[in-house]
Amino acid sequence: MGFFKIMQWVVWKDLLTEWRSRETMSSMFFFALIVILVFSFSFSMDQQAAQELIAGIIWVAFAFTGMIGLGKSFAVELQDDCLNYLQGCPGSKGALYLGKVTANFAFMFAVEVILFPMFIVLFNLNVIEEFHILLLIFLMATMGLSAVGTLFSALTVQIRAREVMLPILLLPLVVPVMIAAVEATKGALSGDSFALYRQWLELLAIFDAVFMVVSFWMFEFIMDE
Amino acid sequence: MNKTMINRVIRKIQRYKGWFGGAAALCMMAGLYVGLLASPPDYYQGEVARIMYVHVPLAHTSLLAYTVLFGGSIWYLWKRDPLVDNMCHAAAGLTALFTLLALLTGMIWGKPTWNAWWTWDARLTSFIVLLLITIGYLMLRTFIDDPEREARYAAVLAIVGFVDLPIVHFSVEWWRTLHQPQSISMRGVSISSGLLIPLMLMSVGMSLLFSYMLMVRTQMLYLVNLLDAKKGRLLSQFHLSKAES
Amino acid sequence: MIAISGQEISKSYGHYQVLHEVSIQINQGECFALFGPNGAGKTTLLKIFATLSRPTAGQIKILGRDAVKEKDMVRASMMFLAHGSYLYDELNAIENLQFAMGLRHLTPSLRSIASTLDRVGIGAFSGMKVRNFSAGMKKRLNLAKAMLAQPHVLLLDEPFTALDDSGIALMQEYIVERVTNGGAVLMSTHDRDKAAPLAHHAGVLSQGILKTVSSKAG
Amino acid sequence: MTAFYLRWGVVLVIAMIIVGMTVRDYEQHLASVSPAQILDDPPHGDVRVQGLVKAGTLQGNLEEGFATFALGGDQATLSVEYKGLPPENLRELKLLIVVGQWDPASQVFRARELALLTHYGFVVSAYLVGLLPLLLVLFFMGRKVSLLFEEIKQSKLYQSE
Repeated sequence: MGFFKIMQWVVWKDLLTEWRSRETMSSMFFFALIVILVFSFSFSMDQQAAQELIAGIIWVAFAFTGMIGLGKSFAVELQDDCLNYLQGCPGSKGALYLGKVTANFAFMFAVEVILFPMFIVLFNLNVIEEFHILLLIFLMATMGLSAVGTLFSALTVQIRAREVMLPILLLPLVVPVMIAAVEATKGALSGDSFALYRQWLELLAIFDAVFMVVSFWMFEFIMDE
Repeated sequence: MNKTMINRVIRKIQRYKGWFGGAAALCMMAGLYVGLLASPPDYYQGEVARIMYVHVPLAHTSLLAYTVLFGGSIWYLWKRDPLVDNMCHAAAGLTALFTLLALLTGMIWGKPTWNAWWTWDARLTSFIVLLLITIGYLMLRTFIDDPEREARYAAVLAIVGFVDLPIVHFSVEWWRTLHQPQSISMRGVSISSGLLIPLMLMSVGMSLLFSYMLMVRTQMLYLVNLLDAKKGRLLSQFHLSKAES
Repeated sequence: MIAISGQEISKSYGHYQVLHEVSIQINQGECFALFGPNGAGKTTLLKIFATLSRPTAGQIKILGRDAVKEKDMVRASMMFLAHGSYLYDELNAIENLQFAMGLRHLTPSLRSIASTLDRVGIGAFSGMKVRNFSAGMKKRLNLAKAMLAQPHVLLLDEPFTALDDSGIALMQEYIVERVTNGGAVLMSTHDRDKAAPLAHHAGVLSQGILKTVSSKAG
Repeated sequence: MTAFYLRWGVVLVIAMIIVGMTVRDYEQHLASVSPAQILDDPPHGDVRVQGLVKAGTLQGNLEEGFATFALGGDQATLSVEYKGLPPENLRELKLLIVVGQWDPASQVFRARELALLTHYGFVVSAYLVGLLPLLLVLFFMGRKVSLLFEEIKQSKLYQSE
């Protein structure tokens, strides 16, 4: 029970901090907004081209936005040596990891849900019927990104050049998430039958499961000397 | 005697590594002779197929090198032996080198056979991800000052990357079958026994060469650290004595 | 009973040795003061006792438990107050204490939190974001954490810096209280005047070697 | 250090021998001639002729492995009669190598094998790119290790302890 209590405390602390400062969410949100605008200026798209490209654009925007949130996740703990206190507390570090994953997931998912209507408006998308499937895709892909991302956020926070190293280390590893998310989103947006892109959701599920376990286990070695 | 200060394993390597180097040289020279001179050209690809004798062993060896890195990383996290960490560091550098060379020779082979330097094939993509991971690994190590933490973080990265590679491979395979099922087929060369002998010789030789290089590089990293530390310590003692007087 | 025991602790960064076979033993109800110049390895030693850093060689036992093998038990019985004060800017004093205690599986009542804050002299600011606290106030809040957690073993790194006179008196008072209640305190400081009256033993760490361990009757 | 350079010298010599043998072997067995050379100086035995299959000259039954065509070079054109396995690569306007014998009586080249133009440049560069960096890296690493051992032997760093 102590395990879940600690997880709850970490989530409570991160959400409360975010609620008061709105620092992470607002920077993620505006960054993503700028990315969307730049994309829509860079490609002058008709309806058909939009169908082809939009899934890629969405996930590039979300992945880079996620980097900002993940980068801040442990940078906050570095102020005032809070990380040392977390390390010195009794109990499994896995609880800290799950708490942080939950918080990061919440931030990223919230930003995605706020931003998605903008894509719909700016690129004239038709999503009314597939909305629940899109939501599922967003959930699973964001889960994968935050599972690995939280581990790498902790890994890079105490090194030099951490702002650069986080994307350099993280992006090659999340290639499967990006491929699966883009393909599934493309399928959902173009109104294909679910069976055609079901395999991508399965891939996301495998990735999420594998990396939740591996990261959970590896997090101990990052936090504990 | 100064020799006793050097790690026992490093001294053992110094004594026995020559056998590996010699065996590697023998295997590879025999492989080159058979592959370039004493074997017939491939039926489909002609003489160009001889690139296989250098490309395929390089690719095998880079996977072997990364497996060594993965095993070493687990071993390090378990035993925390700095020498194992030196071995991992060495293996990572060699993984990057072998992967890069495998990619380059693969591109040179791809141009005459498929008329394209590059395709987003599953094998190529997972190799480039492997290259990016090992380069990231080497960069990560240069950005951490505390050697113990450097070793620990690097080990974690290597393990996570190793788990990721098969998933990358499968995801790209699915993605490829969805998009470009025809055009460039990645049909491997049908292996006849005439091709198999030089291929085996070169593969074994390259693996031996890798183990030899791993030994040399581990020694190098260990000795460089050792000398740096001793010099640094003398230097800091010098400064302290100056500051105190 | 022996509260803190470190036997022949060595710590190397790579091949660069920071600590050379340091041995310290502190009984329950005793305070040990560690002096030494900057860069002597005091903080490294404290971090090793706090299980934040592994010794390269040597054995550490806290209340008879091995600090590497039984990390969890050791951590539960110990608290380390370091240079940083481990506080989150956006949370107020009460929330910071709640969070810090929560991670240690403790849930102090709001009343005990309030009385502790009063005791360390920042009761009036308990609802204020820590962002607006001064360094001294943060240090007092950190002391409040130790008061709430009541650890058997207290590790202090430079406890008197950034505190005003009344703060220093408070810290000294708390150390004495901890020690008389059977706790053990290990502190590193370069301020001999403030630490000497409290300490039962004192040692000087220089270039990673512990020299001149002196003790006086408590 | 002398032993180190000596070992590498041996490796270098053997490598040079393999390179030399390879070059000679390819010159002897795989060099091809142009149609003009055949007509000027009719050879005996097997030769390899490189040329372009001229447009509109390809006739015969490819599935049965029989074809006739004109193989054009820079100056001269050769009529070729192919008999062998069904060829995969025989098309008009394609650069090919035909392997067979010149029949001076009928002025026809009797080919029994078709080979693709070999990209020796690709083979050579693949071997160089694949192997040279390995050897260079190994050489410099080995040298460094030898130097480090020397340095440790000479320095008095360790004797105080």
